Amino acid sequence: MTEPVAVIGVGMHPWGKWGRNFVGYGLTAARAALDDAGVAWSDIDFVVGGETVRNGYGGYVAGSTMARALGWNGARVATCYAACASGSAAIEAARTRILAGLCDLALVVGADTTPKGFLAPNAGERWDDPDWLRFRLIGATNPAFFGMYARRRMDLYGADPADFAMVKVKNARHGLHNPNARYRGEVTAEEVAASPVVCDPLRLLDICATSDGAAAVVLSSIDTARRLGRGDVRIRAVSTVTPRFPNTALDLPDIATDSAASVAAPDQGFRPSIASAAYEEAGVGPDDLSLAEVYDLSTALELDWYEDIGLCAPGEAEKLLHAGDTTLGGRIPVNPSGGLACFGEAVPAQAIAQVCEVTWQLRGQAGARQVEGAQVGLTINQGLFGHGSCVILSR
Amino acid sequence: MTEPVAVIGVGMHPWGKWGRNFVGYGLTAARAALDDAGVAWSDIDFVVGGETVRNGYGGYVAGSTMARALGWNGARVATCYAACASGSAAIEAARTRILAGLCDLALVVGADTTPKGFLAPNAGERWDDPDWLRFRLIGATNPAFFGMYARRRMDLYGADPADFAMVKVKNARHGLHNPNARYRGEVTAEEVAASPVVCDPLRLLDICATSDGAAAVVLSSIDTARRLGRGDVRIRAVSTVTPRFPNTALDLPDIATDSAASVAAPDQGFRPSIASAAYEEAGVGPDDLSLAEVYDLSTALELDWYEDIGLCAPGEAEKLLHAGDTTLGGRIPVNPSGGLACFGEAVPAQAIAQVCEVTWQLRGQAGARQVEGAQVGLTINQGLFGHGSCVILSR
Amino acid sequence: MTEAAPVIDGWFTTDSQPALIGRRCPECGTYQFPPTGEWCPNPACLSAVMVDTPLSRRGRVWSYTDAQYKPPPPFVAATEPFEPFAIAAVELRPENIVILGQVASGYGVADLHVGAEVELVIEPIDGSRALVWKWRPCGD
Amino acid sequence: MTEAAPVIDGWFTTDSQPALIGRRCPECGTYQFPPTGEWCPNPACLSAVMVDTPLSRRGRVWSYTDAQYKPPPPFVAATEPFEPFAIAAVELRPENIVILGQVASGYGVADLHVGAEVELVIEPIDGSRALVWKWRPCGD
Ligand SMILES: [Zn+2]
Ligand SMILES: [Zn+2]
Repeated sequence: MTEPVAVIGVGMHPWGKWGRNFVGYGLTAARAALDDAGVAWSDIDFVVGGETVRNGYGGYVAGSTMARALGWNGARVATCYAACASGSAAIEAARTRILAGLCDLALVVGADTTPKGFLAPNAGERWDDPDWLRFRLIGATNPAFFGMYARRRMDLYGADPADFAMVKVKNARHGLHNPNARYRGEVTAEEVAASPVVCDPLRLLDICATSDGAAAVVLSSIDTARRLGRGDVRIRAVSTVTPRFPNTALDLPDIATDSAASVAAPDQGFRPSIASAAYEEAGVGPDDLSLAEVYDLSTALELDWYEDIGLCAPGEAEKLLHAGDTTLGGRIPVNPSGGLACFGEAVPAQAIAQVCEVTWQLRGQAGARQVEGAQVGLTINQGLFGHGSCVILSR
Repeated sequence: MTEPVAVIGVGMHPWGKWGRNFVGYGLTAARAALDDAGVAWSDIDFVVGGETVRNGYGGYVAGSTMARALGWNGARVATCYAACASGSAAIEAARTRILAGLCDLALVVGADTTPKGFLAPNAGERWDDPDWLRFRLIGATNPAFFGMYARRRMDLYGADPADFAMVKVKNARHGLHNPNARYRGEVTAEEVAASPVVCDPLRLLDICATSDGAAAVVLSSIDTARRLGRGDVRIRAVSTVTPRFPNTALDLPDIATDSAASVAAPDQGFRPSIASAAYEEAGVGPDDLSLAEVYDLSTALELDWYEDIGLCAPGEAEKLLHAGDTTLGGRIPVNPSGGLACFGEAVPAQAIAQVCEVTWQLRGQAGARQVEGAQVGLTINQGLFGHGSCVILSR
Repeated sequence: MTEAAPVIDGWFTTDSQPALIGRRCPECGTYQFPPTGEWCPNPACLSAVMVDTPLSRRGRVWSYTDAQYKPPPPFVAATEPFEPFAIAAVELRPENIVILGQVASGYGVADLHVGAEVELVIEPIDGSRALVWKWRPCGD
Repeated sequence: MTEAAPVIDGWFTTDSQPALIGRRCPECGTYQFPPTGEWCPNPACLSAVMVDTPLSRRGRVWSYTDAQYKPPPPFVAATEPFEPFAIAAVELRPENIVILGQVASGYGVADLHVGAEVELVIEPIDGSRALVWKWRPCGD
């Protein structure tokens, strides 16, 4: 088990399409987190940015862009990129620096603007770029991969599109009272079924949108948090693992998997290994969870995560869903925030936003979406090119 | 003072224009560093990549790209971007993780390919990107900034272009016997003076080229290094500081400085503050240095660094140079590797390459360019948008 | 008019029995596709040599989907207006590798299921003369 | 033919006494250029409001250089073949800020020295009708 660090402040800019620059979103979130922590920006000695690759050079150096926008204070700086795992990579940079004794107060910020429609590669011709090639050679968008994962649930486990729709209905209901969510309205199973197919078997309402948004956290050592009277919420584990060879599940954005001709696939696939590493570091297991925030890029993918984080055996996720276990009030609510279904994705902000939600839940500040008596929460997702992302927090 | 970590392995791919992919360069460097350390890739539990923003998505996730190319081994991963400071940001991520007790053996890799000519923004129109705007509105290339810094030395300190040429002559001589250098040949002051002006007062031979190249290091705790019989070279400090407001020196790539109308400029400017933070962390000072590797993006800039790392007072760098103090055999050789003058710049690799050189020097393995009895070495540079980069190593 | 040619060099053959070109490690037997890596991807193997080898022309569907909306550039649509196409990820034996591709023209998701057998074919990638590999259901 | 207009909105005026448009913090008096930030850049100041304000039209050269080779895109050259131009970084008072710009046409590095006085002028940025600010030596 690893020594914990404290989450002493959290903040967001609401998700949506507000027409602002990503720096403005990030600043709002950062100042909110600093206010929540009750610390001054000038006391921050490490600032980490989750990088965005869609906002010019300022996005490539998101950490220093935020430091400058807040006003240069001489802090150490870092910028982390790990695709959809960038936020937890940034959190891990801050946690590590605190555990190393090199940092007293760290600010972690992720902010993004995203164009409407499919996420696409940056401009230019790049015949050696795997992410560019999958569009050029095959036309395989992100939802195409989600569609393939969903189809496997159907053909292997007998899942039905109505099961997927039920995830959307649940998450939409969860997000109704989340002031930071972009979409706040009930969605019916009929509405999901009536929305157009994007990538069979997934329909428009099965797939999360892209959004502008920002989230920030302030981290400190447990000692510092106690001194500030803010030692309630702790990060117990951060998992940023990569796959083990051979990785035999086709992962976004790859055109091919590893070959298992010479070495047998590991007992545990990549996605379950992400959570395993975190459980081991935190010294807890799936049964200890009060809630989980998982990356519902698609409705069907949320079901995959139930199994990958050990809430049930493979093929049993639909059962868990139908039993209401993962609904607010159930045994283990999943995505009480409303998830990506209600937020839409803002790449470097989302994993940080997951940690914000768990923090509010553990503090009992989640209002109408509060999970009663929440003690332990897990966030999980996966970034392109083998980036694990899992954070376990507890009171 | 901060606990040291050990550099147990170093490796490079020679700089140049070899027509390979950046992944290939990085693999060569990584395998060389692993061999040098005598550890297997499968024993590495943290891999960090210095990001390149000019090589497609694979470059954005350089850490995982290298992990995959070496063969997925389940290691934790990170990718750091900090412009020209990316390499030291990556080293800092590894050092921090070791100091936090979360990592036993870390591999740090930086690799790049760069187009011929001026470094330019990626394709696209971005009217809110400061790096794009300086090209669009003013045509201010990187050498234009180097030219302005050089001109200040002339108008304020009475420096002469012949002084700048002398830096080139010195570094070319240093690099003669460096097998990883791209340019290995004597250069005369007359040749520098006969080369065309690029950005007044700097001539073509005053300005470093861009190159392909790669460098890698393997880091561990001191205990692990001792166990492996490789505890000789230690990282005593890494400085990744940002400026303090107001930063009144015009820094690449900005169109304007901070305003000092309401708050006076700090006593120490940004560049000297980078070294100060490292000296403080290491518990050493300029007088303790046996050698320094500084970023000679231009010949004149090397002279600025003499002052910024405290080898002499402002305005005295030319005197130090003329006295031969910074030449091999002198009091404090600067750029015994030959520097960027002989390498050309490969952005995410260069700061790691600086650490490789200091490691070879401290081990006494630098051959014909060996600094006799080297005990302490410093590497320094600065990345766009306020990224300090300084590493202090000792035997 | 130029002759039809692969949209990308060295990834597949275009003869009467077309095949993807993978690489195989002479030391440990690991396969690799696309054939772009320089070293063996098996972390326990230090081989710096990979040898080009044609991959199995038939395989079984690992999963599949389709594109009902036009993907963004650099995708180039074969027709205007855009016509949806299917995509399949196919598991090859003995390579034990899953490879993505479009499904051959004229076939859609209704022609597929996880485990269905498919065969590699070469077809134009878009309105141009460029060729690409696709997976054609064998109709088992 | 469209009327000449600034190449970028809101960064400078184009009247007979043209000036750069900066921002000033009403709380602490810090200036900012370009006028694109949303908050005061003074880390000790929490003002979320910055007010547009014209900056001093004259200043003194902090440093200068020129471009003897054509910069890469997105730079657009004014002439073909390319003609070198000079660049100056100019310190304004009382703003205590240094701002970069091209040097006005017809002037080069020989007309400049650190500390020389210059004045802001508006000139075409390239072959188009777009305008940009430049620094013109006052010939002190
Ligand atoms: Zn092999
Ligand atoms: Zn202010």
